Amino acid sequence: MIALLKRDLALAVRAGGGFGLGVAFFLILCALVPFGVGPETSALRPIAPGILWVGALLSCLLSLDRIFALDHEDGSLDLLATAPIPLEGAVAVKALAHWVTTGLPLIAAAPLFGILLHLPGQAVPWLIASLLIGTPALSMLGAFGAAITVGLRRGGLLLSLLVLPLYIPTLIFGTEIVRRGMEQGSTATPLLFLAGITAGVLALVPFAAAAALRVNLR
Amino acid sequence: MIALLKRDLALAVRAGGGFGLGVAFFLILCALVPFGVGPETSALRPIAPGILWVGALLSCLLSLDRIFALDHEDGSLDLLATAPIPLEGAVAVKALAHWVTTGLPLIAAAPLFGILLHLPGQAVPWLIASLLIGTPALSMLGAFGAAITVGLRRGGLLLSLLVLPLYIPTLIFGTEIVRRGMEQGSTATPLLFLAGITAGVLALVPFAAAAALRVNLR
Amino acid sequence: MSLLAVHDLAVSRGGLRTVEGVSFTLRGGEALILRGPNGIGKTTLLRTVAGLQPPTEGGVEMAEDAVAYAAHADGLKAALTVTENLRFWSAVFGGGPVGPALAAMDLAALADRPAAALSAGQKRRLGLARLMVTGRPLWVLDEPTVSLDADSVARFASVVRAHLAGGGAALMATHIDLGLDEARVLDLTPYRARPGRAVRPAGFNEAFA
Amino acid sequence: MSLLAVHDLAVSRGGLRTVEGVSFTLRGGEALILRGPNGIGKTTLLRTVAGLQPPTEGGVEMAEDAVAYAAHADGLKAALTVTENLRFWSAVFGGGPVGPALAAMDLAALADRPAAALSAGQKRRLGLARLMVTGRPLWVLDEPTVSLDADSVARFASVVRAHLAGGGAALMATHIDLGLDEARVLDLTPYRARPGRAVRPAGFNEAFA
Amino acid sequence: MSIWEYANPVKFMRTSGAILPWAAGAAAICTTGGLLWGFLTPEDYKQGSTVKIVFLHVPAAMMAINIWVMMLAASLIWLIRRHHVSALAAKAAAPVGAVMTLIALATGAVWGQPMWGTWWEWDPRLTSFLILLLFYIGYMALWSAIDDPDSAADLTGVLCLVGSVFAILSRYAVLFWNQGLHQGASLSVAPGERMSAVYRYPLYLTMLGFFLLFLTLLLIRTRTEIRRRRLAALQAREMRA
Amino acid sequence: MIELGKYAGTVLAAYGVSLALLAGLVWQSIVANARARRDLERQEKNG
Ligand code: HEM
Ligand SMILES: Nc1ncnc2c1ncn2[C@@H]1O[C@H](COP(=O)(O)OP(=O)(O)OP(=O)(O)O)[C@@H](O)[C@H]1O
Ligand SMILES: Nc1ncnc2c1ncn2[C@@H]1O[C@H](COP(=O)(O)OP(=O)(O)OP(=O)(O)O)[C@@H](O)[C@H]1O
Ligand SMILES: [Mg+2]
Ligand SMILES: [Mg+2]
Repeated sequence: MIALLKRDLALAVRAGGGFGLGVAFFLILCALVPFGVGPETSALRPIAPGILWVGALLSCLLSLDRIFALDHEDGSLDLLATAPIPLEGAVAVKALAHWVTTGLPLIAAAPLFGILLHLPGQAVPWLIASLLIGTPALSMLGAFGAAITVGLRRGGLLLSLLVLPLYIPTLIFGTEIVRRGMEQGSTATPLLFLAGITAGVLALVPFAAAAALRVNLR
Repeated sequence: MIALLKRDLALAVRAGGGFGLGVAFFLILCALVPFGVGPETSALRPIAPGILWVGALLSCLLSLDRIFALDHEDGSLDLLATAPIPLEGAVAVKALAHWVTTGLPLIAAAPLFGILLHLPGQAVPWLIASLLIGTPALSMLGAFGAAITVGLRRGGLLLSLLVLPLYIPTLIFGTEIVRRGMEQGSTATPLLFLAGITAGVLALVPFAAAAALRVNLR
Repeated sequence: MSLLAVHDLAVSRGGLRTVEGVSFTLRGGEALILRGPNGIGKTTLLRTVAGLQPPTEGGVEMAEDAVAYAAHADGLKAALTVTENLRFWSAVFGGGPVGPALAAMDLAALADRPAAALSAGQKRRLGLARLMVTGRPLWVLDEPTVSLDADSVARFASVVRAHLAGGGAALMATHIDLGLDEARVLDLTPYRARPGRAVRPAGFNEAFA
Repeated sequence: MSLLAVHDLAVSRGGLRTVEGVSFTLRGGEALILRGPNGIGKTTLLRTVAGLQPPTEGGVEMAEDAVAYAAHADGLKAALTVTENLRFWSAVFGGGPVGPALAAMDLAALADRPAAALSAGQKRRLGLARLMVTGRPLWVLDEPTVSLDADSVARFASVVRAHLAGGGAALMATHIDLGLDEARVLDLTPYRARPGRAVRPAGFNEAFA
Repeated sequence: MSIWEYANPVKFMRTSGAILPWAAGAAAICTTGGLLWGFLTPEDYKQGSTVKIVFLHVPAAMMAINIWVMMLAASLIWLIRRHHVSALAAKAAAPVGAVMTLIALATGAVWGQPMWGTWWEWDPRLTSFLILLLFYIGYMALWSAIDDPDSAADLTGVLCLVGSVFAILSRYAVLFWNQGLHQGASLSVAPGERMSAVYRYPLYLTMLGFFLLFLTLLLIRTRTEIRRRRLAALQAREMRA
Repeated sequence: MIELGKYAGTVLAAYGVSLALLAGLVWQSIVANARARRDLERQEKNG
């Protein structure tokens, strides 16, 4: 399984863009919103937590189809399914690789983009904390969606549709943390909920995803 | 060329989701924003034009890769390139088909979603007008991006990266129209600019897109 | 009258020449079969003749809009029926009616079936039927009989014969026997590009080739 | 000791049975070649044996983690080198060293080349080298010699012979001659599923079959 | 002998190899000299010591734009005359331009904190630079995504062309966007003419230094690209043989 | 040492970031060039 993780990371680095493209897309989203809503701090600051979270979520979303589709096309998935590692483990490892290549760079870049949206400084630690806790769930749920749509031609939009509703709880609690952090409020409750969601997702979704994969390999 | 348009429309209807998925994605985005920024009218109203335009733009974006990728995979593009219709014409027709299947439903749905975001009634005609004038440019620029990335495996994220910066002027003038319409201001100037951009794009970009396609068919 | 004249043609793929120095002409009523081992450049040559990529050297002369190209990918839409697929290509090429083409490739019984529900061989037959509705005189075919059974190969040969009899011409690449004894055969093996042969510093960019 | 026992197996694809009533056993040191026309269900049968899809009827008996499957898609990553590709699969299967496998398939000279820069035949050889590092006794191979030239086919045959000599077994589907005269051959044509034959209303779901 | 001779890779390698040490030396001298000189200038009465940032900020901003123009020219030469070296030069220039844009943005942001009290303001000029950065990123991403070098050169060339038009369009759109809402006058940067000579001469020196630095990096990176191309061609040839 | 006054952090940060970026770019260019030269020489010697 460590070999699988290492390979997925190596591929993301070599194939180019594994790390960079998601962040670049995030940057563009953060830059587009002010064009839409206007450049004033008073307009941007209240929506900054929401925009940052939605942006991270969409960047994550757009790279989901890479989780399994490439391995499906070149037959690696067939071989992994016959390998002596449990498919659940493979799913978890691939979600982890996705998180490392997409989630982590997003988290690193988010404070920077927060500046663009005039996010106040005291909210930045909460932004990082909420993303750190929340994005693993995004990757894992995304892996589930990718597993469901892996056989479909151009399943991209369908994948988004399936996965976005699953993202809503994470999004709500994530932005709530940042908003409360911005207003110096108490962040304990949403943090707890967010951590709970992530823990639950990480514990259970690999099984669902592996089951979906098995169906699609048939 | 009419045959091509008819076929593309028929395919969008039959394959399912051509019309619906984009609107569904738009709906989800518009529904996510109140979760992100809070449900108060005072928070939502000023950003409504921007969110609606950004949402329309992203929904448009996610269906772009269908413009050429499927035809490339099954060889239709090779055949179209040897057909007695100019490739520029084929590009324009395919962009038109994309607009009819994606842009038009978005325009029809936008006023409805405007309600979700508390867009005031007097802005709705301007929203529709700006989308009507602006979205054809989005489809055409998208066709250009799709033509550039058509040969690439999983070019989705790259396509977004290339196309989004090209969307900036359209987005700026589009939201400006709606914002001014909302505030009962004069919308003539941005309307004029938007129309100018769309006209220029429709006149010139098909050539660039056809050139890119030819390179990719080589 | 010659439908196609190829002089001293060199083609490249991925920045490297595959074959060079190929010359032939094709008149109405003639068929030419290209042979050669895997990877020698048959597909590349055919795509160049079809105008899908530029020649590296030499020239391809033919009337405009004379060529109909058919390769492995048949340009079929899984969601459309057999007739709809064919009718679309007929409309695009401004070609003939679809009925005779369906009949010639024994597809009449399948006319209303969506292309998704065809077997590989049936799909291939539909792809070949498309040639007949283009109304083009020069057929450029890349391994046309892949996945066809013996009956269909014979049917295909008779369609090509009818096309030649009507003044058309055909240029084909194949590894197997098509049963077209009247066709000339050109083995590409002697034309394999040798790296050293190109006059090196002649052009600006030859340092890469 | 039998490595694989298949009794009265029926497999389906796209909701329709392809072959049914297939039975055979395979002991260590034995090879079985499946033959049959296109579309009869060879690929489906092999995937069932490899455990990638459930049998419709009948059973497949073998030890757990005994099978190594190789099909048209080789599971190679274009961005990784030959050695890296092989080492990855070796690590996943907990198998042996990659050196002998590279040598056996004549890939040593290409060891540091990214898989993207391999020709189709070289890719195929790498896909077959993967079998050797899995350390699995039962090889299930779907058209293993596609796009291999004559030399490589001979090399492949000798690798399979060595595998058999080491107590392994191989189940292969192919259309061409592999030069493995000691292998048994099973023609699937007589087992083609006949729609009427299945006992229809036995289970709830048979109404669709 | 025409200027196009230098578009021959072999000729280019020879000539650039001869120029390179001189360009590198001059770049090192001018850049470090100018920056040191600039660093030693007295404080501005209004901006304090932050005025020293101008010696990084302005040359970087200038080069960020100039490099894009150079890429556009090189792309056009490739598209029209099909000289590989110019396509490779455009490819080689892009990362340099992106870094220059980043420097301009970073120094501007750091500078903005004490001057305007904010790291980032959606001022038209700053916004245009952000957009320029996006174009650089897209351009580089496209290069790295396409395997076939000639197709990559063609497609990135077309993208550079269309992108340039839209970069200019965006600039005007941004001006329009920020006019009705936000008075940018208080934020507008001081014109160079008003700068006193104490700052002007070191500024000129660093500008020259940055240009020479760009030239040096461009030559090195183009040589790298040519070597990579040649290596790929040799490997492909060996593979096919 | 030059006196930077109350803006010392700002100025040093600006210089630090910029010089780091430039140094990274120069370093990457040189390393990539050396590697390309080495690979090419090895290829030309072998092939
Ligand atoms: C991220 C923020 C910033 C960006 C992207 C930016 C960008 C630019 C650009 C594009 C130029 C023009 C260079 C040329 O065309 O020659 C420029 C010049 C200049 N900037 Fe900035 N700037 C930023 C922030 C600042 C700040 C905060 C200040 C100081 C208060 C400042 C002061 C100057 C000065 C003094 C010039 C030179 C004047 C001139 O040549 O016109 N900039 N900047
Ligand atoms: N996209 C590509 N990039 C680089 N090289 C390629 C590419 N496609 C094909 N080639 C190489 O170009 C050469 C010619 O390929 P081509 O497809 O023309 O051969 P062919 O004669 O049609 O072979 P086959 O009999 O297998 O169809 C081959 O050596 C192949 O490896
Ligand atoms: N995805 C699918 N949906 C429905 N039917 C399918 C699908 N894939 C294959 N089939 C059908 O199932 C049958 C068996 O296919 P299979 O691939 O097992 O044949 P095969 O014996 O391996 O043929 P070949 O010699 O061409 O490899 C064929 O008739 C085929 O048309
Ligand atoms: Mg071929
Ligand atoms: Mg098969």
